[in-house]
Amino acid sequence: MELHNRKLDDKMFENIRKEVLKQWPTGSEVNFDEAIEYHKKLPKKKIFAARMEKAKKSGETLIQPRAGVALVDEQIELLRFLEEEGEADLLPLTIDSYTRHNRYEEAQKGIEESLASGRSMLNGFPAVNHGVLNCRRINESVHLPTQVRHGTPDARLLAEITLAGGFTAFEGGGISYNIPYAKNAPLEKTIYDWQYVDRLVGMYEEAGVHINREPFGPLTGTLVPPCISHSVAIIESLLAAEQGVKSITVGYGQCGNLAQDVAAIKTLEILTEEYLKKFGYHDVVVTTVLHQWMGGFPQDEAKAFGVISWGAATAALAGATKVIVKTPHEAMGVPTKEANAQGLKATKQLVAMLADQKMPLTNELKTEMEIIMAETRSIINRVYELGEGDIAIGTVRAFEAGVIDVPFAPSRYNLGKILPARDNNGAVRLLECGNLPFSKDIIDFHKQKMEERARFEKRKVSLQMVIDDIYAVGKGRLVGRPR
Amino acid sequence: MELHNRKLDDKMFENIRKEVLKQWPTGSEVNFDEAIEYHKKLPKKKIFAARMEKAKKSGETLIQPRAGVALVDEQIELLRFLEEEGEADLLPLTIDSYTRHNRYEEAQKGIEESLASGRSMLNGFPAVNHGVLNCRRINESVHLPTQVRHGTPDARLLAEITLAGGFTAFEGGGISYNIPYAKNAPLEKTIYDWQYVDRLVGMYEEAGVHINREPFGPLTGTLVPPCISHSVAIIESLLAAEQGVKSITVGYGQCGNLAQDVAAIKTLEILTEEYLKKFGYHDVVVTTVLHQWMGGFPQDEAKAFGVISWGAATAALAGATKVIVKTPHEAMGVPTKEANAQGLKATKQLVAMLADQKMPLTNELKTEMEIIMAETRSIINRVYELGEGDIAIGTVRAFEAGVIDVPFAPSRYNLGKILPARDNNGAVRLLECGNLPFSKDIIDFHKQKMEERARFEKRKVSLQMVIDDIYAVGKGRLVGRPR
Amino acid sequence: MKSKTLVMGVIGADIHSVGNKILEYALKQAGFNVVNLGVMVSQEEYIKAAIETDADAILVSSLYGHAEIDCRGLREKCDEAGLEKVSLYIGGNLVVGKQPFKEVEEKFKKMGFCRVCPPGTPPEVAIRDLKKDLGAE
Amino acid sequence: MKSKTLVMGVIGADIHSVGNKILEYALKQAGFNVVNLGVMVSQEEYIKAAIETDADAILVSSLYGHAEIDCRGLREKCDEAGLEKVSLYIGGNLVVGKQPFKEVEEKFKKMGFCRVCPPGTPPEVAIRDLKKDLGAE
Ligand code: B12
Ligand code: B12
Repeated sequence: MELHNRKLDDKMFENIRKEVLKQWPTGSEVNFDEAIEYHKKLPKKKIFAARMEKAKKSGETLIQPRAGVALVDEQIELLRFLEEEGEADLLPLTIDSYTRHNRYEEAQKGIEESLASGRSMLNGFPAVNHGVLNCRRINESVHLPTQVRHGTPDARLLAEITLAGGFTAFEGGGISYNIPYAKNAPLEKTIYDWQYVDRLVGMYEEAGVHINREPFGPLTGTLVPPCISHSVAIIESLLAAEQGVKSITVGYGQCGNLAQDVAAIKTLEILTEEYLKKFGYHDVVVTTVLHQWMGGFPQDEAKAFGVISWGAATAALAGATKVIVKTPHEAMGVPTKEANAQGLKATKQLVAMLADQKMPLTNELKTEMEIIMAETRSIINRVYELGEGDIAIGTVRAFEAGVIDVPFAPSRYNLGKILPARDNNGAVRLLECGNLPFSKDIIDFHKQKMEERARFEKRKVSLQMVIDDIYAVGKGRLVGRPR
Repeated sequence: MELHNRKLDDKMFENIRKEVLKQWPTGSEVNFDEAIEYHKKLPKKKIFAARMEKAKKSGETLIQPRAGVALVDEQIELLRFLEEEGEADLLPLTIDSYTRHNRYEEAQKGIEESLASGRSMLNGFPAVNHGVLNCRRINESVHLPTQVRHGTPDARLLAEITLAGGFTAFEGGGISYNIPYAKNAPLEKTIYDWQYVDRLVGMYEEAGVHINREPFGPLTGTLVPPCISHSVAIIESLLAAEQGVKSITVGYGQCGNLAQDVAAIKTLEILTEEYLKKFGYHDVVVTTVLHQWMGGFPQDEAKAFGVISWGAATAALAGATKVIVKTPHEAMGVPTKEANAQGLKATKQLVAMLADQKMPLTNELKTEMEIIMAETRSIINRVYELGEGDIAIGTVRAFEAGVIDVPFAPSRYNLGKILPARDNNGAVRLLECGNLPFSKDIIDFHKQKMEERARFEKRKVSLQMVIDDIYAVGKGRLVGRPR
Repeated sequence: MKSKTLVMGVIGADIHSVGNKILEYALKQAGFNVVNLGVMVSQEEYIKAAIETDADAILVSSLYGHAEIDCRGLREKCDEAGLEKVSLYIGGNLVVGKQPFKEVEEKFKKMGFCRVCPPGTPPEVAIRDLKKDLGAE
Repeated sequence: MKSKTLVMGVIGADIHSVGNKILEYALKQAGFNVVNLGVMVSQEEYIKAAIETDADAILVSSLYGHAEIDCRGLREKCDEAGLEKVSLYIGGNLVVGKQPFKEVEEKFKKMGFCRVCPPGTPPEVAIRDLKKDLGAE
């Protein structure tokens, strides 16, 4: 294997495919041509890419939950509840953590213990173990477009099975499903494995079947500055487009400061489209997703509703194409279906109530947009340089060098040198810029913002601010002020 | 009785007082001098005016519930729960509807039936029937400043009893507790009766005891355009200041469009201060309150949380001094203490999370502020003219003439000619300006806004829009679009 | 067939006027002959209006929670006044607090109301029921 | 008195690294000798590290809900490896879903953990308990 940002050739793909489908017995259920036929018979309203494109055109903000349990019938019951009672616009198939790490034996144990104990012992749906036909059964039991959501560094078999299973959207990417979701997975390997997934999607597209792809925006979900998640989203979009992906949803995890969040969603769309065009991908439809606050939640359910609602309001005011919804159980555990529906309904109320209001382009918003664009461009351009024109190679080198650096990530392929913290208005800035390839102006901007906060709080800029900020939302604040 | 905006003279006041205190046996418990002594011993943190002034200075947004039940011990339990579990900053004593209409016999029946049935049969606390000592018992059982909240056209006895009872704030006014709360009460009479209440507060002030007064901002709670509620708030502030009131909180019921709501809170403070100064009242402290959406709520509790949270966010972004909180039970009935605490906690989470963000002064905001100020000034100035320099007389004539006109009000002293409806962005405009003394520019502005919506909805501007808007929030929208 | 006459109003010390105005509008649109007494209506006022207009039904609204106390004896007083044939409807937020509607319905049916409508009942439903019950149009 | 040694890490296929980093920082600040194995730690890795560093306690974190499956047999394996004296702590979001904590606590105590900490337990509490249990400082 040698990594390049180049369309995988058919023969190589078929060779890998043989291996992949052997990783677990259900792999033998996959038959690409038959799957294409299956997809072509799906009603249009179940096609994720089509629904997203329609929403983008009409300016809607769609709502989507996360949801996965160990067993098939329970998964069906859960999804039907979320579409009926929860008024979801889009559905998920959230995969369990063993499957995410290709530990199918452990997933099997989880299935069996769930059967025995009568409650789900897995934190998601083990789709590989259940296989193609069970996926189709789920798909046929619901009425909405459904996306596979996970966190799998090597998702090749999962993609083969769930796409053959009739799902029309697949989340993840070689960076965004590695750095926050793995400890020892080399980036070369995960990017390469995700080229396979994207190529598979490309093959579906070439056969006339639309599959939506979504890089995972929030990364570690914890004080990730927009320029970092934007850079990853743009790179994964470029990598996907090269393999033939035509429908991409780029994402961002809400940070909590309205101006910064609106600026982030707007620039995410602008920059992704800009870079796709620049590199010659002209027929990719780009849509956006805002994830409601992804960090630590308050344990109190009423307070959690407050956080959820602010995420909903932000998504609507920013004009995101969809919003991923949290639940009042977030701080405690995987939600019941009722709690999940509650999160959806609070969100639905707000996106609908605010549908006719958009945030006007203020100076504050313009400034935020400019800073995010300048930061992101300097990162992407440096990645490109490091890769000597190859964005895949550049990405591996960029992570080594800390040119891209994800805060608090578990991966040892991430430098972990930058330190984010909130400024005095709650926007996420950098207390330590690490090796990010920023101009002096940008570095000074961050420094000045942090000093402004320090003066206000009458304490020194320090790691304690970062820690206070990590706990803050859970304790009912945005900025972690000294007590 | 002849109405003028002039401080009631002491002798007349004492004559009326004798009559008032005879209206119900508990009146005999009132002893003004002893009450002053009692108030002077209250700890500072229980003084409403002081807490509001502190919040104004530090830029906090305080949170306050509504809460009232039939019996004393239950009222104490309720308030303690709201301060501890609900994290309220300010407490209410919400009065029942019989007391509001001086029907103390029926209130007594309600107390007895509540004792018998073991649940509150009244929608509030009948303070007059319970008397001064029971009020003090409540007051002494809580730790926060507590306000009497009601809706009483003739609140003289209620004020005597509850102020002697040690409460430090009293809501209402001769207009705001008549027009939305009564059918047959002449304005001359209610304004006159409220001069008594304000004079009583003035006497407390002269004796060195601070009592906060709050005109009821939201009026009918249903699509009330800011200029109408602002005019009433300003007039009641002027009337109160004349009687010696020194701490006034002016209020506004959230309409749902962020720019309009922020503009409303900002202009409310600016205009009230401006008119108070203009008329020579220089030592009145003006603070503001935003009421979370006061119209019909969604029945679903999760959706109600969405509405509540949006009100909380609006209050914080507008910088209101306090916010009055709704509950997830709103559409169904008087909330349990648990539901009440939930509304508070969702609100607390958001006002604290957004404490460090303010809405920047955008062009959109500036335009909204200018239109509200122009409209309100034209109303107040016309009221002044109609009263030939006397704002009390002017008010009576203004209501007769429809120069002030409250939508959907039950009072026959309200013309009921204006029709409010939402524009295409959800701001409340006038579909029918009635007899409001507006310039052609302002009338055209409203017309144009309504036509813009009509074009978008492909239907004519009509009463159906108003009806659709009244139901909209309950059905999960802000603008009542045709189905 | 002649159009049916309805007397409507909000009972007791209740001033919730918004729903009252909208309900009147919808009932008139639907072809009923409507006598709206507005808010703060006493039992006597309903009865007087029903006699004067030879009404087919009385529609009582109560939003503020005191309906139990306010409506006691209304059916009996109607009967005494010779209004045995007049149907009594009630709707709104009838009791204090969020209570299971089944129990509320029973309570008011026992008090002589023929239809008890839960919080937020839309006019369409009220109109459908009235047409059915009164055999109108 | 010599400072106590703690082995810590997030068990199984769990990658929640934020709390792990913060807990390490807080424990070090509090004077403990901390060996942090990071995320995705297997039972064998904990045991190996505890033997090598002569640890006083092993702090297992599990956020993602699979702790029941991941921790099965850990106490027994420790004992077999001669770590009978090492205390086992566990904290995080231990089961799938929001369940009454009393039940969760019992379940894990039966599995041989001496302290079971509910979701969101702040480092201060962990430190207080550790000092008490280990008789440190
Ligand atoms: C951020 C986050 C993520 C990030 C993690 C990034 C990263 N690499 O760290 C991302 C988005 C990648 C993620 C992924 C997933 N997550 Co997650 N995540 C969270 C979230 C929102 C916050 C966690 C956090 O960082 N908190 C802040 C830190 C400071 O607190 P902490 O982790 O609780 O740790 C503190 C204490 O618990 C204590 N502590 C911890 N361990 C120990 C041990 C001892 C002995 C003691 C004394 C104390 C102690 O000290 C720590 C420091 O103060 C929580 C929900 C929440 N809490 O609000 C869900 C949550 C933990 N995640 C959950 C799940 C299910 C997942 C996923 C499976 C995806 C999914 N289905 O949605 C994947 C798992 C992937 C995997 N293989 O592990 C669930 C677990 C459910 C359950 N137990 O029933 C939670 C609870 C959300 C939910 N309600 O569904 N997640
Ligand atoms: C707006 C409002 C007010 C305004 C009213 C202005 C006015 N003059 O109209 C103000 C702010 C002044 C107000 C005051 C009070 N209110 Co109020 N108010 C509301 C609110 C938010 C909306 C009501 C409304 O206009 N809805 C829109 C209209 C279109 O719907 P509707 O009124 O439900 O009517 C429709 C249907 O119910 C149906 N219908 C009605 N009657 C009938 C009859 C029949 C036969 C049929 C078939 C159908 C039918 O048709 C109508 C048209 O569609 C409700 C809660 C809610 N629903 O969200 C509380 C609510 C009704 N109020 C309540 C209370 C308690 C009060 C106060 C006592 C103050 C307090 N403690 O907070 C005072 C009462 C004063 C008094 N003496 O009556 C409570 C009643 C509690 C209970 N029953 O347990 C409620 C439910 C709020 C709550 N959860 O606490 N209120």
